[in-house]
Amino acid sequence: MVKAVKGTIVKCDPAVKQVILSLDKKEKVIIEDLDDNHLLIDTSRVDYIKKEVEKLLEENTYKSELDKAPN
Amino acid sequence: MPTVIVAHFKTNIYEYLEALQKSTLDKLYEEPATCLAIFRLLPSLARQLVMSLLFSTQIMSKADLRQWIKNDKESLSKFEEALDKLQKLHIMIEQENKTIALNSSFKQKFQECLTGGGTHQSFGKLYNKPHRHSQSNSHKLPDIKTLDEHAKTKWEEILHFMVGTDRMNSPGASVLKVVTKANLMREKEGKGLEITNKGFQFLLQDVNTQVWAFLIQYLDLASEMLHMNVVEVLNFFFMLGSLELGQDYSVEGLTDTQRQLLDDLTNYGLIYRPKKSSKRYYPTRLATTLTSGNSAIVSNSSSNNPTDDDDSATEQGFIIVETNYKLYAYTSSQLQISVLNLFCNLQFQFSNMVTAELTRESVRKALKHGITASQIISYLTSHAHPQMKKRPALLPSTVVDQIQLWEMELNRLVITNSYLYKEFRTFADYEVVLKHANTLGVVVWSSDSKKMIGITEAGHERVKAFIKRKIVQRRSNGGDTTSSAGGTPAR
Amino acid sequence: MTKIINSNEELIDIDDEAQNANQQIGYAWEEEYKRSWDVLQEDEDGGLKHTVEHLQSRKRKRLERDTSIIKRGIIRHMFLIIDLSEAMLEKDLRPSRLDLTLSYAEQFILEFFDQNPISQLGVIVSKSGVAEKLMGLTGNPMDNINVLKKKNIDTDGEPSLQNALEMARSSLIHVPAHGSREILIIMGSLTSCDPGDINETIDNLVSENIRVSIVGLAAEVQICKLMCKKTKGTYGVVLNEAHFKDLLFEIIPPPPVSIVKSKSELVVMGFPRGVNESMPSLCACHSKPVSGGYICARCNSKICDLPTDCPICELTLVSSPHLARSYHHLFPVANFEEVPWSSAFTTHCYSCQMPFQTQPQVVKGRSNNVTSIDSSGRYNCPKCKKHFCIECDTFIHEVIHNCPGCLSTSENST
Amino acid sequence: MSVLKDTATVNEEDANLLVLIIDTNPIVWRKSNFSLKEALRHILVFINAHLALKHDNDVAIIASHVGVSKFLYPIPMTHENSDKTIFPNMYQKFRVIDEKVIANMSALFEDVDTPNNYPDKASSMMAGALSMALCYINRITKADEIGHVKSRILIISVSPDSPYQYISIMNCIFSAQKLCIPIDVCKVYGSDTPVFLQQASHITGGKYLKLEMPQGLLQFLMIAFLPDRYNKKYLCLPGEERVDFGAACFCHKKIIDVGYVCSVCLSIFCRPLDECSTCRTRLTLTSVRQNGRVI
Repeated sequence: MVKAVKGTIVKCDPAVKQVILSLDKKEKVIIEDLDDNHLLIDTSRVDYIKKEVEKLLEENTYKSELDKAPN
Repeated sequence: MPTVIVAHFKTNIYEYLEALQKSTLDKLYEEPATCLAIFRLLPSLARQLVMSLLFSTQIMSKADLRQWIKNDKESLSKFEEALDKLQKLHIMIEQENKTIALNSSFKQKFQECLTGGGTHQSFGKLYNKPHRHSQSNSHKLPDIKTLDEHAKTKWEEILHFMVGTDRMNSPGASVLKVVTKANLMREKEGKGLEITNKGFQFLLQDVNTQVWAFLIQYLDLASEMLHMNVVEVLNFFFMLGSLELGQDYSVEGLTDTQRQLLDDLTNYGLIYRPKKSSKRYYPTRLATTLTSGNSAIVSNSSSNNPTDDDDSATEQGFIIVETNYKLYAYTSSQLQISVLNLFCNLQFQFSNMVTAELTRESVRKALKHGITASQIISYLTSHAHPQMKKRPALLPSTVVDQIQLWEMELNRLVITNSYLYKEFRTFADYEVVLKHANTLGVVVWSSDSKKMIGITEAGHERVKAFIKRKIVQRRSNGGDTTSSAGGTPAR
Repeated sequence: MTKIINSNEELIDIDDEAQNANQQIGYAWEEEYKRSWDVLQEDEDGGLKHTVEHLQSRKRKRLERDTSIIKRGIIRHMFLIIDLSEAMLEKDLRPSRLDLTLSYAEQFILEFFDQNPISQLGVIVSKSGVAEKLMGLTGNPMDNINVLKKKNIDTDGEPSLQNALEMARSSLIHVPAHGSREILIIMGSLTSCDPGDINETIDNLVSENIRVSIVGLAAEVQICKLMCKKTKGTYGVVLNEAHFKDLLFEIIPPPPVSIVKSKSELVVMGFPRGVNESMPSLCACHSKPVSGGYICARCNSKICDLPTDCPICELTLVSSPHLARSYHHLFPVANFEEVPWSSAFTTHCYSCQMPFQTQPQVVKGRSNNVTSIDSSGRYNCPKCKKHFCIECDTFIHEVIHNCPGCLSTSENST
Repeated sequence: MSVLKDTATVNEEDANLLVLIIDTNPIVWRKSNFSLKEALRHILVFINAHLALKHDNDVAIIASHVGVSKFLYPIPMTHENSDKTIFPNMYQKFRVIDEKVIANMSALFEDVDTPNNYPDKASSMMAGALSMALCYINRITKADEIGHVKSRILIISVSPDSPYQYISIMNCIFSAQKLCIPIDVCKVYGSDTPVFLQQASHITGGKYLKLEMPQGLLQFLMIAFLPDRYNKKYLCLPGEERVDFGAACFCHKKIIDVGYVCSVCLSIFCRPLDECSTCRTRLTLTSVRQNGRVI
């Protein structure tokens, strides 16, 4: 019979999806892998994922040496 | 485009006028200066239509008017738009017998405006009593520089107050009221006022837009709380727009309401008065450019007024943006610098300019404040240095694109709390539910191959009820209805 | 005073305009790296007026032209030969020799027809040792431009000067004697792949009175120089992009004719009537249905555009404005003369109402300042003695070809 | 060729510069049943209407008089005009321009010597006025670095064209065409021939209209000549018919279909001549066409 699962659907580009998948390996957050652009995740973990994705993307953003210097 | 800003201002005051009662509009049209100002707010084609009808004595129908318009889609849509606006503002009236006529008082007063008849004094009465003779000796008119100075300090005082750079000089109470009413600032618990996101956006607008936005809020306030007559207030605003900079005008002939207005407008820097009790007032540049939009300043430089030197042009544009995201702002105004600081990394400050850089961090900071990418871009566009305006594309496209990309980057995750429906027994079941959910408009995501549907939290209850109903229905119909319902057997 | 100007001349490199004027500068690669702000010289008040004024008077020098009334060959027949050899791919002219050539060729064609409306032009290209005629002689600029745009122009091998010249020559010998016969070559290659002796071709060209002008993109080539000299054409090698354009556009004004050689003739021309029909009918030139057009005055066939030759009866069809377009070559405006301060009494430009500056007062101790402002900014027409500003002077001689002063005062109007 | 800026495309936000050339030939005006004074009243309202359309619209007015053409507005002030009276019942800009035009116009008419000494009293100095208009537009366009000002010329014409001015008027027309400046012509009085001004409006994409009822001048101007270049895209305006370019021969001023043209000076003749009457070149008639066909 039909099941309804509560969660949060996240729409994202494939790159971000891979980031979330790698997070999932450390700690289970994904309820269902829907397709290339959508994931169903645990609602309580949304903020955690947001923060982690931000952090990971930040690390992967190119910064020139000049920009880093003053910091 | 700088035109965006102008259009923005126009729609603002325009929307306000549109919402007015017909009788109020009719009263407004009794002043030629107001007629002229409102006329200039109309779309170009509408202005032409008014002019064509203004001195015509013939009775026209809408079909007759349409004869003037080329028979192609673009022209006709422009024509419809023009007619629509004219009717909304009650300038053009479609009568019962399908004929179209100009509002009679508008027609009469606007004719007067062009031909120079009447005794309405709607373009301002000069103060020409005693000091006219004594002008040569001691009594000095404030020169344009003084007026500009006055306008600048007063207006920037308000902006400074909003940015919070200058807490010492709190502007008058009426300013505070307007600022809070417009939701540009809000009460912070116990600590006075704090700027809102809307306030940040306000700061990025050009001065003309700011002034109008402010005046419109003031108008609301005036009619609600101070019980002023809207018509008189508006007439006064529009009259200010037609005055000459550097001239002194007499308070004589002004209504009581308008005299009351003088005080507030002096506070905002639109008007300069030597003494509070003075019988004279001088409009500042903020006032005289009210109805012209900021484009007026650009063209003034080309018009042949050698006497009228345009130092406002320097006020107009001072920012140079390079393709490498470096930004040079030729300004020494603390206010402009703090506005720039909203979305730039300031680097060095010199006596007449600051250098700054648009970085990912600085722009993200602004975006998080609720300022949008398009606002940053339009600010940079409208304050671009005249040097930049010579180029076909005003801002470097790299910079524009990047600012937009940075905005998009912030929205890489779109999050919807929802319920995932899965394990439909048949494709038909899935299809029926999806169809129903679609009509409710609650589908977040669906997959035919997986037979799964994501439903928003809000839609969950209704979809659940639908499925229950269906199951009940099926049970009552017997077990074999599965195939008859959809026709596709389950796989 | 003039000495001062001359000493500064080599330095000025503010913009392209100035560079054009400065013909005696060397090749681009010989130039020293110059920063344009180096040449700015502030005057005593820290202003730049002086430098700007120099640039202006320099601009003016360029437009001093021969205004004596001479006979010019207004009906011209010209072939434009474009080299499409591999040498055209060189990027020493940006974006590449070929791209620049094509875009300049387009401008050239438009301007050519603008100034020589009843002339004819054809296009020949040459690559891998052969020549190809893209467009025969035609009076319609758009035909020529379209052919340059549409044909996917690619380069290959070496050009053949001789083949291209022979092809142009065979078309030009049929041209009536009242018109000039000209060939303009844009040559990127330093070599040519010819089937026979090019000297014979050159002799033939000379005997048939065909003028050959060449714009070289690489370096001077002896045979080109010889050919231009013998046929009384011009030969120039470009220094940079702007110079390239200058060389090309120098060809545009109609050349003076020596009456001995070319015969003066009466040419029969038709002045067709414009029609605007409610139903489209086929035109004789493209066989396409069109509703508007012109009807040939002799054979009544329908033509889309003027000026052209009637495709049926070959009558030259023009409209009277086309003829009028050439009149300014015949009646040029006299050069204006600079007005010295001593007679600079006018307050504003006669035609555009721009106020003139007044003569600086000689103040003690600041006399240097006075010498630096060397021109009064006024230029007077030798006929009507009205004063004009430099903008109007340039505009009058380059665009309008009318002196507003002479035309708006009664003394000189007839 | 920095003059050739993007003057062709127009936007709604553009400022419009209208250069108005008024033919003030008093002899011809006297012949018409409509006085110049009355016409001027209409024209001034029209100018105000043009200025009212947009805050940054501007205007220049040139009088094309007998024997002289002159700017009526703007005129650079030689001495600071301190007598700046403001009239509360009229928009300041309208007032200033109207006053100046009237004052300069009457100054023009006070000088009666020039017209009296001028031989050709039938025509006015249109070529000079047009040249001045173009110079003025050229200056304004150059000063306006961002291509914001769009110019056009309107000629209010009464007197017939002077054949002496043919070449210079044609030169003006071609310059206007090059600069993308439309020349509109409103013929208030007089016949349509010869057709220089008709050609002017046709070549530059302007309008040529002949006023049937002079008393309706204002309404006529408002409908047909007020629309700026942006609005013209959407409006059906009267007078779209084609102009005939029938050429007139130099010898008899006869309109001809096929003519003989001197290859040196391009003079047009209706019959073959041995010597060109314009440039004195000896001529032979070409009888053979390009491809050897005999006519």
